[in-house]
Amino acid sequence: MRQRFLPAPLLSLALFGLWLLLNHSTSVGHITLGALLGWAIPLLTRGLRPLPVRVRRPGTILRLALQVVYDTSMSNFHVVRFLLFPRYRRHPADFVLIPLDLRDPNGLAVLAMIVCITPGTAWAEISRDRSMLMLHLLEVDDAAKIAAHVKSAYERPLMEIFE
Amino acid sequence: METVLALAIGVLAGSGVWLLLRPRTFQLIIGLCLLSYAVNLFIFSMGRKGLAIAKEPVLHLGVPENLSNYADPLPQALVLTAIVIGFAMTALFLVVLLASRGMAGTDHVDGIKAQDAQEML
Amino acid sequence: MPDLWLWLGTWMPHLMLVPILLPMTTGALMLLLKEEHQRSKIMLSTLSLVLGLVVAIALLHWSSQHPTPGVYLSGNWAAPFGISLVLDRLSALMLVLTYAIALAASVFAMARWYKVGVHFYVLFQFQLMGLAGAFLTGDLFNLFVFFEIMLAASYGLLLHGSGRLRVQAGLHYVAINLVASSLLLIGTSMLYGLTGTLNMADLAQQIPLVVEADRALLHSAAAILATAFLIKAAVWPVNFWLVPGYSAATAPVGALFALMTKVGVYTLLRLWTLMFSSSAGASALFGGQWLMVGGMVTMLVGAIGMLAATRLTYLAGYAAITSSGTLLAATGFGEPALLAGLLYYLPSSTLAVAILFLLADAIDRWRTHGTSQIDLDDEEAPFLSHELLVTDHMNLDDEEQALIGRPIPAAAAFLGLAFLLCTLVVAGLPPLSGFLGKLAMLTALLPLTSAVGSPLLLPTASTWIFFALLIGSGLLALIALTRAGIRHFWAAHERAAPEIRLTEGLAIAALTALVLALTIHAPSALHYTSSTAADLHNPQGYIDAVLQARPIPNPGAAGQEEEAP
Amino acid sequence: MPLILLIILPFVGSLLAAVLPANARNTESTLAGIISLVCTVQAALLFPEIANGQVLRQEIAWLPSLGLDFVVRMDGFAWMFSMLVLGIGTLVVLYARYYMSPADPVPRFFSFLLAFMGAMMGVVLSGNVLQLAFFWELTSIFSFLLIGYWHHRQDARRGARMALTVTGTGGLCLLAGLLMLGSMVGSYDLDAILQAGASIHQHPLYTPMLVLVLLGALSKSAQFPFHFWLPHAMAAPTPVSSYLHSATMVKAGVFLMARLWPVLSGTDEWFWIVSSAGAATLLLGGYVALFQNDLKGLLAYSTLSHLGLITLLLGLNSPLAAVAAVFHIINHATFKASLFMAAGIVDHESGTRDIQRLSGLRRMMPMTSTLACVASAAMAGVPLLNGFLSKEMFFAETVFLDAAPWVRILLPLVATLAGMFSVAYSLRFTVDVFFGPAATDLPRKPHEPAHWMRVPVELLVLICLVVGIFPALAVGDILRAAATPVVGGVLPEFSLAIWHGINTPLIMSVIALLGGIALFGSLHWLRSRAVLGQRTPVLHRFSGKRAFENLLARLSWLARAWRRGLTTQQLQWQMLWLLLLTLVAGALPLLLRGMQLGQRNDLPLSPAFAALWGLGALCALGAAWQAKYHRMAALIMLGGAGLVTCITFLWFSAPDLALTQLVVEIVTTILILLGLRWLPRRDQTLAPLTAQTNYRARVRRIRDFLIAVSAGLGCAWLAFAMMSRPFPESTSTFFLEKALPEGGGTNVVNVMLVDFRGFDTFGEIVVLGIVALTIYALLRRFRPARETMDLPEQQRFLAGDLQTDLLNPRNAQDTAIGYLMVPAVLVRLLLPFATMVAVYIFLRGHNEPGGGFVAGLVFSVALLLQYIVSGTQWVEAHLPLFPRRWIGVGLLLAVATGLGSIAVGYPFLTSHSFHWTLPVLGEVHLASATFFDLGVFALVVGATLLILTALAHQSVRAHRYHSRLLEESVLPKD
Amino acid sequence: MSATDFPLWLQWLIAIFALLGAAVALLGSWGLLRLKTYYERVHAPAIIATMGCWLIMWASTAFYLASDTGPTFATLLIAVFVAVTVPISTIFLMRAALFRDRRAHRAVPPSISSTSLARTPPPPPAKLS
Amino acid sequence: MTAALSAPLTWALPAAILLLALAMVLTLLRMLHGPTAQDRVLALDCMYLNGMLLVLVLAMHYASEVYFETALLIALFSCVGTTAMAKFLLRGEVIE
Repeated sequence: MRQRFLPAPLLSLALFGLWLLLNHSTSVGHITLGALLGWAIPLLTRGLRPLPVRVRRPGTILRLALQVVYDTSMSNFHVVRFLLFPRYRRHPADFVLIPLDLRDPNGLAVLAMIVCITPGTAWAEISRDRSMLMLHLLEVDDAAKIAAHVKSAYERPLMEIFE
Repeated sequence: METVLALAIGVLAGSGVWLLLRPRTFQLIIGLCLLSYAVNLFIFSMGRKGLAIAKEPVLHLGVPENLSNYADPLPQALVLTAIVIGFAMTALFLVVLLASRGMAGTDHVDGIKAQDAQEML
Repeated sequence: MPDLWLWLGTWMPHLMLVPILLPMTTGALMLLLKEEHQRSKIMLSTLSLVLGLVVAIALLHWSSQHPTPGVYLSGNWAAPFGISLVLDRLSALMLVLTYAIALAASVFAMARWYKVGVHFYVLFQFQLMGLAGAFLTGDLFNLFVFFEIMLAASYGLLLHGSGRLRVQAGLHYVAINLVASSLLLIGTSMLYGLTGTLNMADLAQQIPLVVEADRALLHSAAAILATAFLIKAAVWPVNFWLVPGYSAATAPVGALFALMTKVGVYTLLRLWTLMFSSSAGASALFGGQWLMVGGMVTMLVGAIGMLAATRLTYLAGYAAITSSGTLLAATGFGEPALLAGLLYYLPSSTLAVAILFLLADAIDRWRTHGTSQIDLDDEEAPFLSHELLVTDHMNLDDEEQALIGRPIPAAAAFLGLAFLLCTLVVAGLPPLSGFLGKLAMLTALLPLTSAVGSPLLLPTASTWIFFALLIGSGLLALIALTRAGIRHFWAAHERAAPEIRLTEGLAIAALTALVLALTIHAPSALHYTSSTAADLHNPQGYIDAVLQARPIPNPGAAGQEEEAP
Repeated sequence: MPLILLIILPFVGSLLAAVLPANARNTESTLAGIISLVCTVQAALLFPEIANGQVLRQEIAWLPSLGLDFVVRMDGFAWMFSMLVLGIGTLVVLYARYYMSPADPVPRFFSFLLAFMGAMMGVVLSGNVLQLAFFWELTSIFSFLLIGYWHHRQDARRGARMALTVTGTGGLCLLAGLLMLGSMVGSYDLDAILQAGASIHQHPLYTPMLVLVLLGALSKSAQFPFHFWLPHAMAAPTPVSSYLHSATMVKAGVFLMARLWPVLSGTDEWFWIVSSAGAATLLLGGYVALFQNDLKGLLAYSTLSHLGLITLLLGLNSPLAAVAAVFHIINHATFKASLFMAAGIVDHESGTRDIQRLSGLRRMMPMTSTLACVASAAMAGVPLLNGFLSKEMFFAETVFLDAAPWVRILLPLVATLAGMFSVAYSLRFTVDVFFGPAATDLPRKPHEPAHWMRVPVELLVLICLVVGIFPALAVGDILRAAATPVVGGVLPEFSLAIWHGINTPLIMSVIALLGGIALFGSLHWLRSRAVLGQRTPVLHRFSGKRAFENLLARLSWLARAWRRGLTTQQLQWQMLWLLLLTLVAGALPLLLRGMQLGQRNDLPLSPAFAALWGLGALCALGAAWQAKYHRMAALIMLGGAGLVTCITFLWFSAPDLALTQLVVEIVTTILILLGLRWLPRRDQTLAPLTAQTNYRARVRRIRDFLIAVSAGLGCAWLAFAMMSRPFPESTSTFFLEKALPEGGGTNVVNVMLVDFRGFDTFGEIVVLGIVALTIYALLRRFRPARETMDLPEQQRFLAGDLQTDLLNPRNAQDTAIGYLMVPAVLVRLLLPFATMVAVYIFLRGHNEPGGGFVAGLVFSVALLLQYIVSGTQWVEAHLPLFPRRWIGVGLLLAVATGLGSIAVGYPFLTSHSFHWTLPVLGEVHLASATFFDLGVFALVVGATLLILTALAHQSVRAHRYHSRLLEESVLPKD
Repeated sequence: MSATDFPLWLQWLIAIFALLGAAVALLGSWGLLRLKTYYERVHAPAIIATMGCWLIMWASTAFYLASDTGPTFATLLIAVFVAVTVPISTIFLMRAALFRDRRAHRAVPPSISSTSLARTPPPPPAKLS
Repeated sequence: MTAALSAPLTWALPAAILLLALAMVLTLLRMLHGPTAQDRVLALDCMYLNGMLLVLVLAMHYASEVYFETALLIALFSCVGTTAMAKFLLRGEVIE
């Protein structure tokens, strides 16, 4: 029943928030309209979103978010420094292979987002069976360390959240 | 500012015209796109009181509704229509171009084989 | 019947919307029908066209009864702020012509042509909407929009049925017209920039007021705008797209296209008489001589093209060019009497060219027994080999051919008569309207001097050239058309009777009847066109009607519902 | 009976005849006979009034604005001609009844014949010169149709065409001339013109007018040098020849000259043109007639000769000569018509018209022979026959002419020589055909024709005799009545006696007779020695027909050559012309009136903006430069230019434009990319440029570059000139003021789109819909080039390690796999958000930048992203969209909104706002424009999706094709 | 409330944020231009999408909050959207670059998917949880 | 100088705009230079990002609240063009 009438509550909530943000208004009319749209749009586009999303452990989410913010900021500084002072480059750029245990597409998508918004790291390729991830890094000192960091800092929380 | 915009229109139009005179259909369609940018900017520049900065024609309470406070909305409406029609025509031309390419086997505008045409330049 | 017109007249001015909205609604409705429902689509389309024709005639009737044009303020905004539709005699005339040709072409298409692609009738309806809109609108930019509707639909119709020739011709046609549209936009926007208005009537008022320093720009804008319209009116040297394009189109589409060049002429006529009328101050009659020269060169090129053409559709295409050149040149003179003749000549030549397109289809099918494609090699000149081969001696009975006539099958006779009629109209020979139209223009060129011995105003050189071209182009057309006619109807006697479907015959017959009606009712038609010409020559009536039209006043807050006009 | 009936009745008969069944020979001829007889009798009954010198006149206002009133006017001359037309017409109808075969489709014949009669009557009775020209051309047309009656014969077709071309051309010249004449006189009315008299000789336009009128008259009467069409017109059935080409139509030319004689004649131009043409024809026709072997050919040339005689008479500028001309018109019509009919009888009964084969017919058909002999004697000018009288008058005129001495000597000589020819060919007609041994090898055995077929001949011959013997009694009054109007009122003294005593003309007659007999004898002798061939000595080299056909052929070739030169089918040239024309049109007024720039202060230059446009310009130039080989690069740079344009719109306060430009830009990019798949890769196999083509290429490029530069400069200059000018007051303030109170929105641009200028938007969405439908229709029949039909290069025959995770979504149930997995998740998440944004943009449109159009595109782009990532099939399986219905619904919604205002009494598209106060939600504000915008939204979504998915579906087709190839294992292995 | 009426500290804050963001964007673009290989260049825009974007976003949020109109927190949405869309384009671009380099036999790592899987023609429909 | 210090926004924002415009020019250079197609696409992507930031700063500079939607749409859709182009490079067709 819930599946049929409210296919994606999280999405609906997000859309509702989006609506209020866009209109920067909390009037009754907007709340009603936002709720209505937040309910209707997922329903109408349901056909194109076949993957159910289940999210658990809000605490982990928060932790992960903080971790991401921290990592992103650090790598930003690294990249800026790298660009400003190219002479002080310490390591060459290279591809890094990371074996994966995470299989959930949503989790992988979040991982991709994290990797991609982190400067100096780019998602290069994922194997077809999702068992292996290839990243490209601007500076690679120790591939194993990087792999371990990705697995511990990102993959594990993600597995907790999505699986 | 006006000079820059005028020059910009000129460059866009010139590039478009150059491409219009080329023999390949793809050059033609890019040329038409560039030309339509030029034309859109040209129409846009015809507004009352010329170009206006930070005078969007979105009314604010208490600001007198005249042309010294708001940009001329009419050319904007015209450009909007022109953009849409230009888009439609680009799409149509593209498909005609593809069909011509499919039927004639070449992407020359006259549908002749490249080897026959000395003018594939 | 008069009751019907009266009754319809009570619906003015809303009636003016019908020629635009009716085809559009019909087209939209047809889109909602499934593709299998061809029959109902045809029914719907025909019904709508018949209704449209009735309304167009009612509008014609209305406008012939009313000295001032009808004005419709769309959105209830007074001119020059909103977009106004204006129905004067000229637009009413064009509307009737449009709907008549469209109805015939659509009936003709019922027999076979609609099947060669999808959405034929939908596009047809939209084309009609564009045409009607272009004739009715009183706003320059809105004119552009309706031109685009018309062109977009014409692209679709031209490409209807696909095939290499159509696509190739379509590519050129689209490319040229896209550039023309850009020019149209540039010209329109410059005019707006200089006068601050887009309403044609208001433009007419503003143009004399343009400051002297801006007049060069104004003229430049007008010239660019005119170039865009001249491209559509197929003036030389920007008319090369026309013949391949029109002849590649399917027959009913070709017939409808016969009208399209006239839209260019109409627009030029409308804008030029409004903007650069003799009361336009320093800009009075701007560019008239260019129109004249361009028109005359076009006439010549069209006539030469007719003479050189071997395919009937090419013949028809060049005939369209000639007629459009004639009209342009006549426009350029700016004489009311000439204008009256021109306006009478316009529908008849358009109808003739439309019939020619339809006939060409029937004849080509006859010639090839409806099987193979037409031999499209235009580079050879078959007529030189067997009909025009120079022979030396003359003896009347060498061939010993039977001196017994061959009966002509009814269908062939029908086609032949229709062809003869087209020949007469295009060449301007009596007794049909083509002759009367040309005569009207000729007499206008050489007006009667009041009395013998009165000081004479000798006509100018351009008058003479136009005079000679009017007659000479008719002659060349006569040579070309008789050659084609003899080749198709007389020389080829072994063939079986042509197969014409009832609807095809009906379409041709209807248009033919229209030409005949135009001839028979020449006095009233000419009366109508000369009052049209007088109106065009004196645009103040038009301007006043548009600018003095008042929107319906706001009744104020009425109960729960507040209505903003 | 009103005179006009004389014109109308034949036309009515023609229409009736046309609808009768094909085999109704008797009915047809009866109908035609009755009509012509009735007309004849009616006309004849008018004689008393005419003889009194009355001019009968009826006016029917027809086209007064053109000066084309329908004036039927009958004076003596017209009466005489009407009698000829109608009387001989009656006889010809009778004759034709028997002449035409039962198998002939006679309705056509009689219909055209009657119509011709009507047209001819129209010419004769016209009281208005334009009306005359009108009927004049009609006679040409019906003559054309009648000559081409046996259209299966090539000679008939050619003869018809030649006749029409020559006389039609002449008719057009005549029209021009008559227009000029009318303009000179101030009226097209014949009476007015005739009254103007000789006064117009002084008019500067007299000579051109005269030449034009004479071109018409001379070509119609087959006068030299236009004579050649007439013999070829003999391909017509004999009744037609005898009617049109001897008695009536060819007489129209001389009729006209006689008609306008009072006005036009009397000048040297007239004398020289008319009489020399006449004299030349007179001699030429006679001479050529001598050598004809075809009966009708002989008669045709003799007709020429006699017409030449009449013309010569009219050209002599003497009233008496004019009278003689009128008299000869009558006489010639009678004897020549009878001769043609006799020849037709011979042809009909014996099966041939070849004089060399015919002989001794006197025995088989004595009556016909006698009649033919009498008629040809009249033609030869034997005394006691009518031909003699008019010939005598002619001879007399040539002798008593008042002209230059050499003319006075030459003219009688010419006349006598022509008389000799006339006698000789008349003898040839009679002696060779009817006398001598009976022919044996004729196709048919000749015998006398049916009695009624001979009756017309008998009647005509009778007239010849009567006129010849009792001239004054028989035709005196008629001639007097007929000639008076021709000479302009005062008839000169003339006597219609057989015997005037022995005078010069008589001597000339005798010489002509004797000389003619001698000439005939010698020719006969030569012919029997086979010295003479089939061709006319000397003159066969100058074939008018050949010249004519050469001329037409040359004209056609010339036209083709000109067309090649004057037109082009190459798009590049067309573009070149177009741009040049535009440049000239745009620049010329500026150059003529001087270019001035305005004084308006510049906005302060922002370096960032300059940098931005440096970038934009580079992008544009780069796109222009790369579009030939690096399409992708060009497309990318186009995107750059688009982005800069978008930012420019924003910079100059046009957020709506920026939004639209941005989204359109994105859709266009996808669109062109979709198309790129079907374009060929860069063609490496181009033939290398030779030195010559290289040079030409460089010239072309330089030329194009110059045009491009001037176009660019022109645009820039115009834009700058416009921007720097002070602007006049405009309508815009109105929009700003009214947008909120009456339009109900604060975003003036949007209010303008949906309200002030809603009609534009209305049209614009229709354009979009049309284009989408067109694209859909065109792609249904899309046939990609063969090499592109295969899979794209990226998907073909690759090593496995390249493919690995690259999957075609077509082959997967859920397309979120392989490299697409992560993007698919994100893109699918994006859809609801983008939809929400679309709704937001849609709803705020009236007050803030946005609106239905942008919202529609946003929604479409979000959907397209799904297509890109998940493939066509998956998307359409999971979310069926019916784009055409969206289009239809969108249009209907827009129309319905517009019409809604009509329902409440306001014009189309008047916007209304509704305000409700609801319990919890407070005030709800709804404008009818929103519904309109909703229509726009639906249409945009439908159209965009239709366009792009129709293109995308081609890929599916290609894959299907590819897998079919795989199945059939015909895929080339390489 | 117009921008010049803002408290000075706020103005400085906004100015610094905006300038820094713009500088980062310039630096990233500079990197895009300067770096040697494509794979290095890919990283340069990332700082624009993160640092540049966030800095300018905070600047404008502060600006709108202070001027009391406009989108205020809605500007956050931009950063969110960028975060969602950047991976999409990056993943596609990287994959395309790898593909093209491998085809051109340039020195890039081989595919990490098993090649045997790739050779089997249409793969079995992958059913996801 | 005091004016500049007392109203830093008056010069800082134009400076930021200039920097962003220059950044766009740099991306253009990469776009022109190539050398590979993916470089150009990447440059276009980057140009869009810079353009978006430019719009945001421009909005502050002119104190406009209506530029935001444009930036929002760029953020939302800049990936579309890039994705389509990348997909074209990768698969030879945009929509399979």
